Amino acid sequence: MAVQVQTHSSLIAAQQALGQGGTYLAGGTLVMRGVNAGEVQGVIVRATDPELRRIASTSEGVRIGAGSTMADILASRDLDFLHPVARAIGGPQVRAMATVGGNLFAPHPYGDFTVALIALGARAVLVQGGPRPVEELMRVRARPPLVAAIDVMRPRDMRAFGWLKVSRIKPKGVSVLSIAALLVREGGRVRGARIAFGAMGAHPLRSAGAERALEGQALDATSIARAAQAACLGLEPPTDALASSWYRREVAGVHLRRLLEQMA
Amino acid sequence: MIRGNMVEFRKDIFADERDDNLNEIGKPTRRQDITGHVTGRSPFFDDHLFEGLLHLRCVRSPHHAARIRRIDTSAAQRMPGVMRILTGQDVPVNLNTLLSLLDFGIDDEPILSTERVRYKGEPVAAIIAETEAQARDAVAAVRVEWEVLPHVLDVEEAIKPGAPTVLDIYPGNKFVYHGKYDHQKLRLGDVEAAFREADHVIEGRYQMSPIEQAPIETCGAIAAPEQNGRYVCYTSTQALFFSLGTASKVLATPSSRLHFIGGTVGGGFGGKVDSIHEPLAILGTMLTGRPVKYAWDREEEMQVGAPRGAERWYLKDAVMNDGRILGRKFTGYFDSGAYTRLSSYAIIKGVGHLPGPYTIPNVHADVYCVYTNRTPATAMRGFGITGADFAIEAHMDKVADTIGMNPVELRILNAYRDGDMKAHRRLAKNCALIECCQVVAEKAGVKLSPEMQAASSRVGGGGARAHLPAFTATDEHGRVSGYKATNYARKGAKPPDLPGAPPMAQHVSHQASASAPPAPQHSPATPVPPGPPAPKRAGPIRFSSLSGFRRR
Amino acid sequence: MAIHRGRGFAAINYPIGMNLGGDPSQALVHSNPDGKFTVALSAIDLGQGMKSVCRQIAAETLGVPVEDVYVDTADSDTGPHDMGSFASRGTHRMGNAVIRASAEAREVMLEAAAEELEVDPGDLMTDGKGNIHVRGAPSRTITVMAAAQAAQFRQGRTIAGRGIFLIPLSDVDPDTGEMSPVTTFAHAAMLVTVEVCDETGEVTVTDMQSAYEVGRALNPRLVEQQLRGGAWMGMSHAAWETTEPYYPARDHGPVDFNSYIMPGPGDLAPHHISVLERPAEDGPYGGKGPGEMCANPVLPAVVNAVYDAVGVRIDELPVTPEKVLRGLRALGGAKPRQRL
Amino acid sequence: MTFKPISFTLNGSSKAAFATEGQNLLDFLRRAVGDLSPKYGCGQGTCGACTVMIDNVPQLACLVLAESVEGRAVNTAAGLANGPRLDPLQEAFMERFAAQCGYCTAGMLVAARALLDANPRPSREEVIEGISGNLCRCTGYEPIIDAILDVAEGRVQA
Repeated sequence: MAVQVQTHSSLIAAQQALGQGGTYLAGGTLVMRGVNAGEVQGVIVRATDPELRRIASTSEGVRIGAGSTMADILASRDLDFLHPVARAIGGPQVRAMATVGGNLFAPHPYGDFTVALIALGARAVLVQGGPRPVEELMRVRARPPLVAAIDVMRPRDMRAFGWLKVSRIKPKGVSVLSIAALLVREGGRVRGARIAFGAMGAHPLRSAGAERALEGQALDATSIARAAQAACLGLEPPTDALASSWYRREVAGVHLRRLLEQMA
Repeated sequence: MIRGNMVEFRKDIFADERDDNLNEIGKPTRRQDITGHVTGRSPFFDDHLFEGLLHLRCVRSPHHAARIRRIDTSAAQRMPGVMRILTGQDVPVNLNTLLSLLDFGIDDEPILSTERVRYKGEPVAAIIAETEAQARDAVAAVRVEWEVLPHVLDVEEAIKPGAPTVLDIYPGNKFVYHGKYDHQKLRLGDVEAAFREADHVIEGRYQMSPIEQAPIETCGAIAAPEQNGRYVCYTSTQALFFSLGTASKVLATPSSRLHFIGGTVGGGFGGKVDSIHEPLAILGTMLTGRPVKYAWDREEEMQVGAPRGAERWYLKDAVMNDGRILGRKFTGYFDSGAYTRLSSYAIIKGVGHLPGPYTIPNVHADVYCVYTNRTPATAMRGFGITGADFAIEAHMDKVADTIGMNPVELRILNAYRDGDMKAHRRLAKNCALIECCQVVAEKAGVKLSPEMQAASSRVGGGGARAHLPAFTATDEHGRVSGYKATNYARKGAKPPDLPGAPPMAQHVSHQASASAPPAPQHSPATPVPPGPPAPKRAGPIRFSSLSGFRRR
Repeated sequence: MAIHRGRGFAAINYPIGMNLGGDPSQALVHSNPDGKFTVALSAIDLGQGMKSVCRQIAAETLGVPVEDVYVDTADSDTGPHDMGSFASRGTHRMGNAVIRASAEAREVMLEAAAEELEVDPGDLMTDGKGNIHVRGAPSRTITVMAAAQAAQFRQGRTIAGRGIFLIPLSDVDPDTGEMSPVTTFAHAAMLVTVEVCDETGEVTVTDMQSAYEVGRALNPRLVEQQLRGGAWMGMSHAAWETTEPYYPARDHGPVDFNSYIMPGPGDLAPHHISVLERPAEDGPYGGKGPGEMCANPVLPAVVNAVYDAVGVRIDELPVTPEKVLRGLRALGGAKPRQRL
Repeated sequence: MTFKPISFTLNGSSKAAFATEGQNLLDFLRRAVGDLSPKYGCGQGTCGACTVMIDNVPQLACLVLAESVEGRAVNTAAGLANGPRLDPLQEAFMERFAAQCGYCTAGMLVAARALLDANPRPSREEVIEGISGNLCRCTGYEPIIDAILDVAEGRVQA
């Protein structure tokens, strides 16, 4: 079996083509690697729809076309809160290629951008069907839907959003783990804490333990220590070439504490 | 401390041993190849285009150890673009070891395995197809019936009684040295006596990890038919004549029919010595009449390409309170992986290096070349030495810490000096360890005692330090039987007649009667380095354990 | 949290070349009629600068400018036998072969010049700029080009030379290990400064101070390339790389450069290098081989520095944050030594 | 096997060639077009040896579908020099001994050129960031960083 590439000018057409089975090619950083290795076979669908790379402010926040690259994010002033996240993805070439949509379904240890989207409560605009929280998409990764765009709210207070990536290689390396936190404070207390981890599970996920520890609390040494303690509750971090599950578990709380201290 | 990325040339040190007034030597001349590099025009092996180029990829074992019951290539044969499928039966001489070209070690490794596999990734068939993608697809369509066998992955597990045997010719999973011992020995003086005499006995265990050479250019070769029944081979090899000799032997083809071109290589670091790709690329060309490329992709380079093997070292030192090291004992295990490649030789090199750059009167080493079901190991930058040095120098730190001595001073105190007897029973000369230690201490602000500051590699050596110990404790530990020393490790068997004319073997046999050329005469008035002494020609020459040659 | 600083030291020597089958190298040198020389080899340039160093050696020995020499390698139809580029043998073995080949070619060149100048060849010298003149009488001169033309078109001489370098085979005694492994050694010492985080086990290298003794530095920039690049590879071996992260298990073997980790340009530490030159008596112009040994002192220096910083001995490479953290746990926290 | 015709601009010249289905730009440039300056190092997007510019943006040719460059402008290391006049970066790499084996050099130079085109006066940290997608196994990066800074800070002229 070889590959056959179909190029469509609209996402709708691409979606229809995918209905017959096939692989959607976005930035290429994962799919073309698979093609090169002979692991991706059959129909490859791509779309040239200009909407895919549109980044626009809406009443809901910012709508990011799923085909926007990390470089596009870095070029957008509206998305300045996501610049540190986009800058942590790959080197310059990968950032010029890797897309927001592709990042949603990138396997471990990739997907750091999605970690931030989950913490920010972003929603995916699907080509078919209504918007869905990015977090929910993580559960349908085996058969990912075609995503047209991401809606993300700009944090009202920039200090409410924090981001940290731990890598073995500077300045470009894959994650030992990554953390994104959205900690909106009302009257000095954290309301609706959202803390997401990358590389701490099969896919980006939230740390219920850390969120619970912070909910309704002032962000101080005590709550931070509790959150750090609870960071890995219910998580089963993977072992890979970079770090063992044990190590990830040991240091996740340390890094969470450091991030929270910066945000306090 | 001096900071920053500076380089300084300490011309003041050893100045009296140099004439620095030369025309071209010592000048910062630009690289001959630099324009090609910066314009992207330097011709690496893959930068030669051929019409009709075919691509070769291998079917590999998914198991650490298994018997091959059956290889079914029928489905692969029908795949689009597949031109030819090779199995071991297609390889004229399907058994090799690199050092066999120098008669060092038994042929032990199939080019394409037919009966058993001994490591994950071992090739059992090769697909030749029109495109790389087609070759990949056809590889996936080959069906191999495996009978999984027990395996062993750790050097010390591998030499325990009852461990799975990796190679039948080495039943204890240990290479046999000189037909006599299952390890290489080094003995000087009596370490046990030193341990009795010492103020401290300090032990350590050290583990060198397997490492990938990781050149940015992966290993590969392109072969193509040349005129007059010859074959041209563009190659990334680090050793043109190793590769040519290997191809000549494996393909039973005289070297005169092979034209090897290389020399511009995208990094090697030891990983491009093994000559894996050339024979199969040429064989593919012979059988298809078309140019054939065989190169590893990055994943193969990392997992199938031979790494620097793991090494495990046990050290035990006899140390006096004043820092003098009286004795040092080593037990070393090199993980050769599933086949010998170059590991047996690396151990000889490593043993000659012990006990490091120090004058220690009592030295004892047993170093083993161990077979495991891992990817075969091969050379890497510092082959045979890096792991030993890691162990020695980590241990020196432990010694310094134990006796409470400045680690730099410990090195200077024990450093070898001109004229000292070394453990391999040759006198040291041209030493410079002390001076290196002093320069670093000075730069880094490590305070040395006046005595250590005044020490010199040229002073204080020799004399009593030049003498061999009156007594050296030897032993028969690890004695093997059934191997003939005259045939190196070959168990009773007559060496097979090598097909064709392996150029290296041929070359080496010439040297027995060659004399070294006279030292060159030249001016401007530069001292010409003296040539090496001519090989002795008088009388019968005994067996050389390094080469196995006998001269009569 | 605390960051602990530590310094580690190591010193090494390194055998130049090997003793395997005599370890021979050959070279051929010949001149075009215009006095430009080609050196034919089968050595491999892997980046270490084989072509460049042989070019300088040939030019020095021939007594001509380096621009007038070109090194052609490796084509088995034209380049004679060589063992290969490994074991730090290239400069030493091939350099000596090139000296011999060049010296032989020079002799013919001087004979050709002598015939044209009607003097004894023994009275001639080269100025390294393309001229040959009578010793003590610089006005009695002929260009290398004119000598080469005369050799080719009038005298019927071949300005060419052959060279081989071979070290006699060494026996190895099975019982004592007595052997002659090599004829010369290079040397190095290295002091590395690290910072160790006692919460994560992360090690940051902050400084490297080294001294390398390389015999004569035949080209100081090529030497620096090897030392700087090679020491950094040593750093990579020390604290990043392995194909078997869970050795001896073969699980999680890296398959790409994301999982086979090597330090990036953002991990670099300043490295101050001092080069010492004690010429090797049988080295080409005293040169040894700096290419391999430059990495070796770094590995132990790093583990020794980690011990100095936090009291944890990492006896199994590489020094990963995980191993350091496990060591710290076993030790009950950092126990700084600060001995250096 | 199907072939697709691709028309594009390579280093300022119009080109047309056929790509096979699913072929990546690296393979297409090297085998179908004959520009051998981008190198294969991994095919996985992790080494940078195949770096080219597409419409002035540095990308990894091994991960670009060849047919996607239809109508676009591709620039490679082979096009860095203007005739016999080398790019200042090439001069600086020569002067700084910033190449050893030379295999990563072409991709490294394209990445460096892209960096300086976008940011003519980068800091050392920005240079490090700019070449972070390109691996070099020989040099330890320092001479490469120095060479790029030499150009950025005007110490090397073409």
